[in-house]
Amino acid sequence: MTTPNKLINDLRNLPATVHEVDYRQWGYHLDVLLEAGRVRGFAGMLRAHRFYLVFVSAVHTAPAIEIIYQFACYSRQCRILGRAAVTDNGTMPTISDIYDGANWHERETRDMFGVLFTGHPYLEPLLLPEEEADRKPLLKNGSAVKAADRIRRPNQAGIGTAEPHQGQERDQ
Amino acid sequence: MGQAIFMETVNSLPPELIRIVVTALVIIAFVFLNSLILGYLERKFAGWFQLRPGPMEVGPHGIFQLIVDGVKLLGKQFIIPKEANAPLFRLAPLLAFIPVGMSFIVVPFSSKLQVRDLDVGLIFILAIMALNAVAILIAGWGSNNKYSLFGAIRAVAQNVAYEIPMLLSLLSVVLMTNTFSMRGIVLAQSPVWHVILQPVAFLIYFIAGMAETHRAPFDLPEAESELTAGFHTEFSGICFSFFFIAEYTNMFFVCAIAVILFLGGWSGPPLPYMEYTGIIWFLLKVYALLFILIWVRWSFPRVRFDQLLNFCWKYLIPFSLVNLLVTAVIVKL
Amino acid sequence: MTLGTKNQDRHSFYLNMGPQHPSTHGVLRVLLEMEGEYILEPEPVIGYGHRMQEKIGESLTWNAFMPNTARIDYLSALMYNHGYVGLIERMTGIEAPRRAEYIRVITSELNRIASHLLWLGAFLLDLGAFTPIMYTFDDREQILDILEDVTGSRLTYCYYRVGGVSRDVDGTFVEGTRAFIRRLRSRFPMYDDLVTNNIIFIKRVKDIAQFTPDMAMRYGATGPILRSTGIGYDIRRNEPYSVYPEFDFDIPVGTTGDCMDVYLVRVREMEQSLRIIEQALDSLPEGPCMTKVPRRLKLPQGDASFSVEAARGELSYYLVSDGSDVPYRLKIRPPSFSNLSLLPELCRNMLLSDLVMALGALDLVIPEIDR
Amino acid sequence: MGEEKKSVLRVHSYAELAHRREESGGLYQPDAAEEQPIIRLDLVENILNLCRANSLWPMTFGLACCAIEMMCLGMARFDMSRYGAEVFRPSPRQCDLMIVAGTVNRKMAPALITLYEQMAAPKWVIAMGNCAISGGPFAVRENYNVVEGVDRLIPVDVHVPGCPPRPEGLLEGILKLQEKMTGTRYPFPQFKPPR
Repeated sequence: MTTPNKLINDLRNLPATVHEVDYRQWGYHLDVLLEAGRVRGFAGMLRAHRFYLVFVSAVHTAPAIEIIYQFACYSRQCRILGRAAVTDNGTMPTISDIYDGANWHERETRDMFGVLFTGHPYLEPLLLPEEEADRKPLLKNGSAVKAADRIRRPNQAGIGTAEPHQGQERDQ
Repeated sequence: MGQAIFMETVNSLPPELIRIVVTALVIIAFVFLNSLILGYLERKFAGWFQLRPGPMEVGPHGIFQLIVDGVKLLGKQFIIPKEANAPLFRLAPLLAFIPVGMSFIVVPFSSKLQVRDLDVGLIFILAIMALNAVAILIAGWGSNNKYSLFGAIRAVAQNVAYEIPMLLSLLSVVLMTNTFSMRGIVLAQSPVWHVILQPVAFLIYFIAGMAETHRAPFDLPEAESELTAGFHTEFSGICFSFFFIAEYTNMFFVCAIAVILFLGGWSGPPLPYMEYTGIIWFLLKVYALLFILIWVRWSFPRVRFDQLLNFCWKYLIPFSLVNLLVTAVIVKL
Repeated sequence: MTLGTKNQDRHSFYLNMGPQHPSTHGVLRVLLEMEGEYILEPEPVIGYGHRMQEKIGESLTWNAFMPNTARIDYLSALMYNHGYVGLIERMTGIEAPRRAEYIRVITSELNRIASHLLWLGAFLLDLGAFTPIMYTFDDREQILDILEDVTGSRLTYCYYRVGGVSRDVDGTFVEGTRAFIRRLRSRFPMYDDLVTNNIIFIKRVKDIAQFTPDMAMRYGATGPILRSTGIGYDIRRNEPYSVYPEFDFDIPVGTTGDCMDVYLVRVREMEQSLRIIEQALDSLPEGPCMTKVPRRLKLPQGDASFSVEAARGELSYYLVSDGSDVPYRLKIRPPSFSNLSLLPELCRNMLLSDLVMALGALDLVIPEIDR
Repeated sequence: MGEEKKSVLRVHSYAELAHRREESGGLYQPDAAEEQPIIRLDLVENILNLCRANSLWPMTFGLACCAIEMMCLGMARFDMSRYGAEVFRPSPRQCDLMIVAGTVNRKMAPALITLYEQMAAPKWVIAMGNCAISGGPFAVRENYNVVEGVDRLIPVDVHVPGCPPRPEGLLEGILKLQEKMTGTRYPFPQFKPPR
């Protein structure tokens, strides 16, 4: 079992920007900002740390759609939120070969936001009827799209310097 | 005047023909009546097993429920799917329905109430009952529906497998009585019923009979949760009810054979005109067995297909063979 | 019969199961590539119950979305309520009074039992046993009576509020719940006799559809499915919310992860839920059941997550807020979505009858999967 | 679903049909020949209607929340079987009554129409719950997927409002349907189950 500190170090070496978050207010422990190219490494690392995939989804912000990954762990209390903006041509590398469960989540995200996951084995519509697969219902239009800094915690930049939290570990 | 001519015509007919017509009418009436009663009892008993009243509002305690259902089914549209094989699709319900009436010919309801006492009565009735599998196969194949075909294949495999222990267990009774005639078998058990001499054969026969009529826990050909409605998925209206009537009549036969071969047929405490009123004991015994069939159906889950066949080939057939062997040895001694 | 195009040499064909089929529990469609009665490749096709819950969630104010949460998974509606109010309370820092938290726990656990009872009946119905569902529904109706008294509805409750619950419970509720606990406890031996020890039942579910811990991790499976494999992961214990840490209860786990274990885990979970309810009733604190909440409550800017243990596994809400009272994005992570996605791997080369068992063991609620 | 599977299962044609129907807001028009009997005999017709009204076999067809309440109606406490309506048939061919219990969305609509057309005439439809009546809580401005009312797809005989309606509500709907079929209102059951 790895300690939280080791996990954070591993994440920072990906490289990724890791913020620690107050669990009592926001409901998760680590906020990980990634580049699109690092997502597969991120998922592979968490797989090695024995995390399971809670969901993959997206948020439509300016300038680019952000893909959200949430992971949690069966053996201790740790919830990790990864976020990565899609590349300029609206694609994202798939993690469905690392976490099989991501397969459906990515298909759903493609339905709802039109994000293409490169390398996905079967990127067919999941929830929407096939003939309406290009509807992308969760995309916001026009002025409704907010910039990424409008939907972040205002003091997020400062969180990263907080003490590494102890006592979150719970033994089974 | 007209009456006289009518009587004359009737008198000029061969008496055998009149006999045939009358028995045919009585048998057909009995087939329908039996299905109505059984259908009603099944729904009512199911209700009572399940802490509810069951049919209640159509007539007192819902006794007209099945008549109403039957009339409604008569008035329904009969759909032949576009892709189905129309001649086979029409043939299947009739093929299921007509032979079951024929089996009544050899059933001895009472010592005088029997249409024909064939020497091979038992073989005749089993042969006719086996036709049901053909009807189901045709229904499944002709529907051109994958669920129907699954149901049909299951039904045939199941019937072929369960015919064997059924016949073997009945054979051990035949060994003891030295006759295939239904009447002869009943008469042979005047001191003691065969169920006491042949309990294993009776059990095997009853289980196999349950499978033969596709009743739960062996209702795989029409397993709702797997195959929607199995082989009769595509049948609507009156053709669907033909399958139901055939099923209920087959149930009646399975129990009737059990009563004739093992439970002493019409014999019972003497009543006035016993040659005719023996039918009361006969029907009472049959319906008691039918109640057990219904009881089992509403109490047990369904078995899986390989378990069903394994049970037959690995347990029922060896046991019935051993039973037959033991019977043969004892009879010879 | 039409032959499939894949696996031509194996004479496979496609069988379309659903969207209307008795054993798919609603509008799931499973496309099966089969050879005889063996399934080569099952492919679930979902979306027949898609009701745009996420879109509605980001177009209504957070308060107006509350009734919709009950309609995502109508069988564990109170737990969906719980997750949503928990999320808003967590973000805004509002704390519900202790009495309200106790009431939430009691009603949530009652709802969990109701959901498991329905599952028990439906699972046995899939097996071809027609009668048990009537008995389980009979017990379930008792719960619905109790809950209807306090919440006002039978199925789609909207009882929890941010800062408490909408209506206080009274002595009738406490008495009724206690009577129900006694009744259900007396019914368990009957279920054991009729179901657990039934030889056909055991033969049908033993060693069928084995879940493994590794599979669960790869697919993100949670709930009784996961616990049947021996991992005692329960959000109530691992990420405690509400007042669950104050109660003494076990997390029932299985060993092999087959359908029998799933069945046993669910049945034992009902017993544990009864224990929780009993403790909560014993120590139900006095006081108000609602705190003051400002009429127009804005959510702070940022994103938050809240997970609860619903009847089928981990339910996770994830909300992104831009500082107004309308969520910017609301992601609902239903447990069955991930649980169902492991069906293809679980059911490869399996008999059709066993697929029905596996689907039953997953305990699917399709509108929850499709949202 | 891949292209080859689509061609095998012929899924396209109905979807287009359903969406055209929904957009035009028009009803399903049955064939004239299907509805009109060749001979009309009033007495026979009345007897038939009486029998049909007392033997409504519903389809096992649940879409969402309302399906649970529909199941409750079949269960021991409310027991639909008193009216002979407990025979839930899984195959549409053998049903008389389709209870649309829940939300119909654009993906489900073609399947719903197929099911309705597979039912043998005479057939009836009960729209159960607000979703089936008008889209209910999903008839919002942003609606992109829910069909707002199942009567845009198939003709509906009785609407039972509620979200979801109580089992008694659905029972009343069935009694209303019987009233519609026979012209007489059946009294509420006299039989009191023992408690």
